[in-house]
Amino acid sequence: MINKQVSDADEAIRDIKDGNTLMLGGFGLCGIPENCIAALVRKGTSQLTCISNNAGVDDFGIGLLLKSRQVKKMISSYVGENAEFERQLLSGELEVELIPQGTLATRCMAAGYGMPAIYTPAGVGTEVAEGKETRNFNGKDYLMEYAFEADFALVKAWKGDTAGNLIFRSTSRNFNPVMAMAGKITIAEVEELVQPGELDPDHIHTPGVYVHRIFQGKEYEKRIEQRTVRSKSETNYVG
Amino acid sequence: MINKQVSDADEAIRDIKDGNTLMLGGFGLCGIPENCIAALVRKGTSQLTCISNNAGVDDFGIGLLLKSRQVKKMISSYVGENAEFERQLLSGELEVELIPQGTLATRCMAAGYGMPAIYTPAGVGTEVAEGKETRNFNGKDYLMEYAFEADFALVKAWKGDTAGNLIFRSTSRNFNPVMAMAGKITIAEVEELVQPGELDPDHIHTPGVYVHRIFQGKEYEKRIEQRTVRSKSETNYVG
Amino acid sequence: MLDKNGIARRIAKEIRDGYYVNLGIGIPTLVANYIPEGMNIVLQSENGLLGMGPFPYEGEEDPDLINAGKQTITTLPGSSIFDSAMSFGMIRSQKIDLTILGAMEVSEQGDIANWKIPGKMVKGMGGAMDLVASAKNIIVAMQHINKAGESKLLPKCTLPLTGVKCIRKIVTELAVLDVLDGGGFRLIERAPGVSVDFIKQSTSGKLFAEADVKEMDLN
Amino acid sequence: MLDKNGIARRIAKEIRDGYYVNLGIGIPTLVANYIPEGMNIVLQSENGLLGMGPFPYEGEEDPDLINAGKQTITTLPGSSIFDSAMSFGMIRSQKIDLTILGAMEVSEQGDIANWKIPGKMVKGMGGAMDLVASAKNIIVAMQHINKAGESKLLPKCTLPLTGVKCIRKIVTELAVLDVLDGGGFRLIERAPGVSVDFIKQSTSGKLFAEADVKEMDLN
Repeated sequence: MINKQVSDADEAIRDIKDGNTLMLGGFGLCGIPENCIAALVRKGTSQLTCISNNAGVDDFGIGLLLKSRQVKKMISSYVGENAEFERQLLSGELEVELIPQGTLATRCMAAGYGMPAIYTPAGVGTEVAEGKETRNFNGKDYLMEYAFEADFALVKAWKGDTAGNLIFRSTSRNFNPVMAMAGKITIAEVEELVQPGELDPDHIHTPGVYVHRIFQGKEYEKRIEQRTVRSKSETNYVG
Repeated sequence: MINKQVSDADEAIRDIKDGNTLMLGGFGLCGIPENCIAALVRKGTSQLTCISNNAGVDDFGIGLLLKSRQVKKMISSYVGENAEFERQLLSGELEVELIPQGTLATRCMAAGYGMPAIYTPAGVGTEVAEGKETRNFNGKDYLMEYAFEADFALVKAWKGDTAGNLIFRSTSRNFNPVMAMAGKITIAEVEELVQPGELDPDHIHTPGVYVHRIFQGKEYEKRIEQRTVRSKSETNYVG
Repeated sequence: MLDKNGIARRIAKEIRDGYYVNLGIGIPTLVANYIPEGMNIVLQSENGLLGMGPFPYEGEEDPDLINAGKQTITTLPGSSIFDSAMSFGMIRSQKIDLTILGAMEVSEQGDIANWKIPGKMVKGMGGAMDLVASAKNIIVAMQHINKAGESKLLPKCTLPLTGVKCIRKIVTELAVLDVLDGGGFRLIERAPGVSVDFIKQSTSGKLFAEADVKEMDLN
Repeated sequence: MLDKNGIARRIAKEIRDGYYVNLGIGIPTLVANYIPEGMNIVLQSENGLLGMGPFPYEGEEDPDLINAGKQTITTLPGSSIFDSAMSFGMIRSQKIDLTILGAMEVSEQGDIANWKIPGKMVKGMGGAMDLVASAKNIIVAMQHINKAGESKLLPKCTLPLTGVKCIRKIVTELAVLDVLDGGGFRLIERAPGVSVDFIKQSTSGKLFAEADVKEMDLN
């Protein structure tokens, strides 16, 4: 097997440059590459374009990169929950491109599958369709959307091996596998890094061929955005 | 959960009709829906269009449907190893459409992902491109290929639960997951059918939403097409 | 007139045994509380889960297990996890039987606006544009009139659109309405104690109503 | 002149440490036997496996574990399994560093024909069209001349094409050749004991050859 292991986040992101386009996995704060984001803050790389479903919160996730003014542009589907984001957006310091969540996921997947463009009905007839080619198939209109290009994809998995194979845990999977496939260079941080042979080949979500660098992250905070619970007596889904 | 269990192959395929289009999972004889094929032979349904990477061998797999003259048309990427197939093809009894293997897989996936068409470079400049739209993206030519429609998809998994969730074993996965996503009605046969909760949600390859009927198959033959082995002293990959 | 729970309760009656359902944020989330016992329903969360269960018990929250509203949740026996591309793949390929979501405005053509108010901070459309463009069966849970008494069921949406000609059924605090193929709302049921006349006044889009419209049965 | 194993041995020298490689059926399969010990190479099998290992020991064959040639094989520590769509996805997105496959004809433009002979039973292109259209680095293993002594390196292919302008390097029983960007074959190496003149006679496509062409080093 080919050994993709690097020592830590700082080594993994060593060649990310000002102005690069990054994909960052995660949904809200769930499954985000915490160690890579921290290393980017340390490195101070700026003028970044970040493709990520969300933009973190004020003091965590991509919010940390926003706070230190490292982000030039966000490409996301939903960016609430972030006052600093709002301030930079309104002041014109930050560019934002909002795209439908399924379109975001599928444009990443398209890159990983070598498909230059895909068709989706999402956004037909709305401002998302402006300037885009619309095409009718079987009586229904679709937009043509291009595959995403990214210099680096930063993803977070639960387990990985040194050959780059990744296994995700629960809904922290989200955008991580599709972004892992799409990066020109894909960097994976994992909670547990094991030797080749320790992961069942049938259970691997992202084959190692898509991963260029891997390291075992540390001190995962895994912050919960909306802690919702029920008491033992409750039967309701939601309070 | 929604219970998708049916008693056996005969019940599962009860409403497959003459002239239907079927997808059949498997690569060669690996991972084919043996029980459903046997039931189709018993039922005698004819004039079938079969989308399957291969066409089986003379006395097994789709070869059994060919022998009983139930197939009108095969859509495949490779159809060797079958004398009866060759006879029917040369006599004009059987129509065959050959398409590149990746195009076959991706056209199934496109259906499962609600994408009406995909772009692939496979076949550009060859007879496969005849009558198809060619489009240039970033300096490279691609063919537009349409999503596949199929009345039924017949797939074989290793384990499944009554909610329709499927787990495949080793390379018997092949076309099964993409076809499972593409059938208007998807029928899964499994070696072991378990109750919901017995499969780890993180290990499920095909979520139950894609599967309409499931049953535990029996008497799997799992025939090997090319038995290649090495002696204990050999280090070579191939003899 | 219905409160939020009443709207959720009425919508729950549209759910059939064996449905896969996607619930949006807000009132739609409440619908889960009113699914009849014994009915087999699977809830999809578009961040990558089929078979969403209730909130975890205190102390059992798992940061890796959330729904599309970023709330901690649980799985159920038979749940499955998948990535975002497959999640929207199953939405686009219409494997989800019913989508329930909120709206700021709906037009008599079935257009919906629910993501952006000019002049206000825009948070984004999330998965809403994918859901409305793809779902075969959408129910909108919304307020019929705003606080000033102005109708939100309009001849044409005034806000930026989320999707066009996609809404077929609406449940509000006042009524259940269908959107007709040729355009226009058709009054199907009125909320307890609400008159047909009041619904007419409260609907600025074209409204078709029989003289006698039955009251909702919420049980 | 090289035999099949000689061609495979020469091609193996093109493999670099850290390559992901897809090997076609026939001579390309033999290349695996000549990968230098200690070199880390991962073989992809397009039916859905990265990390193809050697044939199983007698009695250990697993019918669920085959390669694209339908032969029983094994996995290795670090192998991964995936479906056919992802397999060709990684091929199309050029994650595979090197593809080695056979050919019946190659033209001086880099066109390849390897799937169909008019008048003969056609078995199909399998994954060959996907591989040649997508791979960034393809080596063709083929016979330079047929049994009648006729060249298979042609100005134009006579057989139905598998792909156009995609081949950059060819290894035959006589020589190693590059296909030039502007068209034409360039002789890089000659097989042991084979003269440049004989290679010239055996190549009906345009051939560029220095007077002095080095002999292959097969060690």
